[in-house]
Amino acid sequence: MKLHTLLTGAVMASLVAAPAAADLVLPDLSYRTGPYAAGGIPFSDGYQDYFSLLNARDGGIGGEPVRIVECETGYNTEKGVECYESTKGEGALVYQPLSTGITYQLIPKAEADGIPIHTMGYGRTAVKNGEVFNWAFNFPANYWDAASVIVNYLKDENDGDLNGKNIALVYHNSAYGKEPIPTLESLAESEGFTLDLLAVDHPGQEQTSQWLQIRRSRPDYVLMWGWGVMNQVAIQEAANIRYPMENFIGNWWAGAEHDVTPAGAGANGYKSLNMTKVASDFPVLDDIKTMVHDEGNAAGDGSNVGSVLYIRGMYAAMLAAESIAKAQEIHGESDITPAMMRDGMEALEITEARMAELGMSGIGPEFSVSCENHGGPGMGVMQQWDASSGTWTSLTGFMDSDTSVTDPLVVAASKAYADENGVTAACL
Amino acid sequence: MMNAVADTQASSVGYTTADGRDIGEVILDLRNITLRFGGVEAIKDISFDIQEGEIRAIIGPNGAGKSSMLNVISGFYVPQEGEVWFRGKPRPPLKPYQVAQQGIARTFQNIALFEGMSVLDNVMTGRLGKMRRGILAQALWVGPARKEEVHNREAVERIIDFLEIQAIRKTPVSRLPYGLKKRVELARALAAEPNLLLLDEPMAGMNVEEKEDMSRFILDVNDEFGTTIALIEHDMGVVMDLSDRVVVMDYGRKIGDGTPDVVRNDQVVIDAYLGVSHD
Amino acid sequence: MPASLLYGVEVLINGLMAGVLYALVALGFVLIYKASGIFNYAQGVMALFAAMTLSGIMEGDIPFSHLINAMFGTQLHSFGWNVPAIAAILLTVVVMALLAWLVQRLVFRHLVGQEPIILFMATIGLAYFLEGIGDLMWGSEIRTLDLALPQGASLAIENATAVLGGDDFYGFFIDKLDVVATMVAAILVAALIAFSQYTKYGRAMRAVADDHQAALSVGISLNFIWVLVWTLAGIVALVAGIMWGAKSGVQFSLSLIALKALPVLMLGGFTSIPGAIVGGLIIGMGEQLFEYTIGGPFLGGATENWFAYMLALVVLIFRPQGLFGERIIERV
Amino acid sequence: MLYREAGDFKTSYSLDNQTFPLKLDRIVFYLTLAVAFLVVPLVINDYWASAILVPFLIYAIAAIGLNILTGYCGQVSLGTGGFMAVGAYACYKLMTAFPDVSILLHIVGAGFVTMVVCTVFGLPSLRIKGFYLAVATLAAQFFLVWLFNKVPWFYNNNASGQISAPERTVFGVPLTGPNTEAWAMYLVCLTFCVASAFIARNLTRGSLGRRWMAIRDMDIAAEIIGVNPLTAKLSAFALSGFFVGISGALFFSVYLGAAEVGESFGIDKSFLVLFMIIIGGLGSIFGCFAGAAFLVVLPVVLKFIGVDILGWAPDLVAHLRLVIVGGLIMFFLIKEPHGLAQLWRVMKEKLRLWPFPH
Repeated sequence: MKLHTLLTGAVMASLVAAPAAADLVLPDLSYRTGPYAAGGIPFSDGYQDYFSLLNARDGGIGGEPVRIVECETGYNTEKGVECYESTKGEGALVYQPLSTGITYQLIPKAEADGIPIHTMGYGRTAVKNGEVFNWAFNFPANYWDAASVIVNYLKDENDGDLNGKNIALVYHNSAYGKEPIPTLESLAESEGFTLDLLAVDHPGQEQTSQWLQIRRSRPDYVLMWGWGVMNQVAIQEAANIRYPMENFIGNWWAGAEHDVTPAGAGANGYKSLNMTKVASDFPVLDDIKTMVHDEGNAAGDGSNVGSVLYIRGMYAAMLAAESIAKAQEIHGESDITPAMMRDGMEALEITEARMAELGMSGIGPEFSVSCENHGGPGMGVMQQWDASSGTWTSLTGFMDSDTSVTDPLVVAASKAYADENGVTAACL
Repeated sequence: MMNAVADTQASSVGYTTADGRDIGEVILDLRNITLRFGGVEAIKDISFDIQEGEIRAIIGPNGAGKSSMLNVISGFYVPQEGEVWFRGKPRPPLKPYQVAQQGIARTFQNIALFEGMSVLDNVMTGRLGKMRRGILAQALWVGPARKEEVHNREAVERIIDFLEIQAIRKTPVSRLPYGLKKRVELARALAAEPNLLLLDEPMAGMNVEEKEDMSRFILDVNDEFGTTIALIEHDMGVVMDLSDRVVVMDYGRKIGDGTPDVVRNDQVVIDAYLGVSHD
Repeated sequence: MPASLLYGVEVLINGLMAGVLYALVALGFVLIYKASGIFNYAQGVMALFAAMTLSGIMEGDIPFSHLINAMFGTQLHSFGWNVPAIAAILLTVVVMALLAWLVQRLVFRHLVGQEPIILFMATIGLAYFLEGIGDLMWGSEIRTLDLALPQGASLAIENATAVLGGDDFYGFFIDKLDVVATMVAAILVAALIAFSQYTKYGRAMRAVADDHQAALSVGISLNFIWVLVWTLAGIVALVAGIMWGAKSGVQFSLSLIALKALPVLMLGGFTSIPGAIVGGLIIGMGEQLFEYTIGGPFLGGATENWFAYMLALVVLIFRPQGLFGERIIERV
Repeated sequence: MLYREAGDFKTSYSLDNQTFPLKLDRIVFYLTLAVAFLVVPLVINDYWASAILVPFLIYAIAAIGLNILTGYCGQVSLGTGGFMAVGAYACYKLMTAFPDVSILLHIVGAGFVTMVVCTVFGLPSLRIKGFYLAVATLAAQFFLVWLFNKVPWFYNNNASGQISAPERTVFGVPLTGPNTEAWAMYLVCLTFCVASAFIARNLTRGSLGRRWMAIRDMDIAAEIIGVNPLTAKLSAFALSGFFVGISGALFFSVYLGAAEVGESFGIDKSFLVLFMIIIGGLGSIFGCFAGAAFLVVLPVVLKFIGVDILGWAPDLVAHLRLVIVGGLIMFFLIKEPHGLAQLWRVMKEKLRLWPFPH
């Protein structure tokens, strides 16, 4: 009978949950359990800590306190849907699903419900086209940008000529891993390099055959689109076959500390793309330590401050906070609705001056969002792992992607989506 | 060849039993059956027949190959040599379920009931050969399927009445005592309305009272439904009382065949049973 | 010799070595199945749990610190000491033995004589339970095992064999970790065999595997034997966890290595230790060779996951009891 | 003595064959149905539909499918996730190839496609038994997932490799796509679920069901009394595939709206559905619902207690949830090895005797 009372309780709770308190609700669909916990934890810590800092330091945004509603998805799509449904009634302003699968489900739902989705460097690449995806954003960059940025970087390395080079792509055998393939294929044609595709099946614990093949064919460069255990194993295997690590480049989901540490010194020199600069001396991090962690309000155990994914989470939070501020400015109201939030995101402008003001100078590129372009500038930074000091160092500034390659792909993909789902492209 | 065989059979075809029942044609004829497992010959060149309406017993010491013989008849074992003739025609090698569809039903030495089902369902499985409604009709439980179910249920209920197991109809068989399980197994075999019923030690492990019940059922089955019965049994008293003709096996060979009286007085049979050495 | 052939040999060798690791996981299954008829779905999670525990002990982490902190508002994280590897391994073995005892005492003792599917189900419950407990005890972040195991290509072998082929052959690649794993597996199997042949408890274990009733009748305590096999399976899990964890770090995915062991079990039979080993080698070799010859060039790669199962399936169709399983005799 | 059977006499065999022989049970059943069809759609909101009821109903269908195969016919399968994927992809291909045909027909069609695939993968069952077969069905699981991922035709060559369900309506009411109302989503799943349970119940109480159970309990004896193991096993695989396919189609088109094969139909799904039928009760239609409810609702309830009432960190609750679900599974098995359905039966038997237990 106890269960019965509990269920009744649940019914009541979900019925009364609808009237939202007068604060800014930001759901955090985190995954601190399951196969990808190692990636989910630092991101979520950074995302939450930044809002906690805003609450502690500025009393929220525009005088309105921020309320984080954390919901554990375990990277599981059904739990993601459950989290979405259980939090959207509280007046959620923007969702950051941090999972390709959950993103794909939420884009149409959120579109119908009128709640913005922000998928920062993951999810459905075509949402860059804001005329088709009115409610979804993926600034500052997407996978196709990433592929193009990496190729541009390699071009720079080779004095602008990749002719006759051989590049291998080791990818997670899933929708996510296959994302860069069309871009790379198109670039291979225009730049004259050859592309080898090596799929790794989930979870990627076992990659002997892929790396033996790389050892045989000795590609000039190996790119990786991996996530979870696949990253650690790939980096270890690359070290095992003594592949030159400086020619091994991961995308931004294959370039965090926990990806390289298990391989120890073998990982030294491994490169990865990032969408933010990584530095442990951003002044904002000191604020977080003193005003959030020392007060006992850290989202996790406080050990992740300054790590790659922590900074990415914090950056995502910053972009959300700036969008909220923009929305408040546009609508002249501090307690904004999801629809206003969307307007704020679409009018977002990030300048170096503002980033410096926020204590994170140079963390990301300067950019602005528009209705036509929900995807931002599509820039990335190349970073390299130094195993002895255990730090990532940025090798470059923010590099451009080749929009002449990626834009047609975005247009084609978003058009296909629009046709399939009967969407008429237009700005709201 | 055909003639020769017919001649040897002719003598016993269509006799009248001591209690006045008329025995008909040969229903099953086993000719020179040899069955080997690896190098071991379980059955060596055995021939005998079973005639319509009779109760035929197969007796012999442990390991004589009696159960193997039944397994050959029900198609579970395929003999390396010899032929099985059924109703005057040589039977091609059939799968056990095809044999069952020809009207041969059986019980097992170690009870082989479906433990996860009730008594009623177990007996109903005996009718499976007679239930032919398609999946669609069954899925929707519409007229024909429902009618078929009820019709077969009636037939099964008659058998349940006949074997006096009405009270345990809905009981899961796993909860039944040994003796009742044997009876349910008989019910399941009878439900198929077989032409030939094979009983593998139907009275093993029973007390005198239960044996008497079972004997009565066997005789009644034979009498009321005219079912031909072949049975294996250890209890000589029961065998001699029940059966019309007896085959005696020992070490895979047939050492005797005939009416109980003949067999009982056969010196070879006596020796085999009493273990008299031939030295 | 042409390079492609030499590389085929290389793939073969590496496949065999991968197979050793599969066999190691499969061994844990076989031990328990043989002695108690339990198909232990939790074997993979046990490997994860053992490796996490080892790493946690070595780094001096306080178990359940997250839970304690949440309940009492404390800030506990670490004892502040480091335990040497050997001591930590021994402590982990003690933990696994304790776990075995608890599992037997609290769960399987109450399920004696149940159908296999129910025992299987209980191990599923156990897998959930252990997964949760492991995370609660040690957290769910990736842990590194610092056991100083050698890793990477063996240069000596590479250089020595490079002469076999032409310019496009670079010598055989053999991972030192795989060599270590193979040796450890060999020692483990030898130890297990010695244990079961020459010690009292080992003989008792074999007796139980042969016939429960008979073993009981000569005064062997079934409960004790079951605790023993669970402990042994725990030790095997620890070794498997260490070997796999050295490659990838200790993390959730370690629990999925059980899936690698299942085709091995099909092939080798659930009851045969030699079967597990040979099965592991065949699967390891088969999937790598298939990927090298057909899967990679013609099917677009990533065929390992299903190929192992398909291979096992095809073998089973011809030998339904597996290569080494006890022959199934049908009786009525 | 509210709940009893005394005085509840049957006068015909077909009455005796009813699913709910007791009048009280029948009343409760029809009341539940009435509430499910008439009341719930009026009060349901997005959260209840998406988080609890729709997944519960869809998993119940999958569990019915697997229970036919495993619980009734005794063939343990770990390929359910793969077969659900077949249903999902078949539904997607049908939806996009024939946009003018009703989505309901597509879902049923997906069931038939899965039926065929499942039957093919059932062929090894004629040789392989027990756990060996269970592991063999994993071959289907891994192969199907690999196939749907590898061959672009299955996802209409789109760049993302994901399939997403376009909007389809029935009588002008959208059943798929983002604009689907909670009640519509719920009703379509409920209808399929009730129909599946109805069909499964009829099949399992009729001659086909007896064939399956005979094979399950003792396959050799079953063959000797006249059950053709080939048709019995394959028919179980076929029907199981039909229901599992329908659940996969609903899972993709109505519930998730978008799916990727590895993530939505991975090996976890196969295990999850198997857990459901074992926890619920093998060989029991009621058990399918009980097991699905246990594994869908319990985590949500635990999360609700932990996070919303006690205010604990979500990750802590997620870990504790595993511990509790695992612990409960073991506890139930020790108390009642035959699943929740049996627990329910025992409770009812006690209730019948109450308050005079002797």
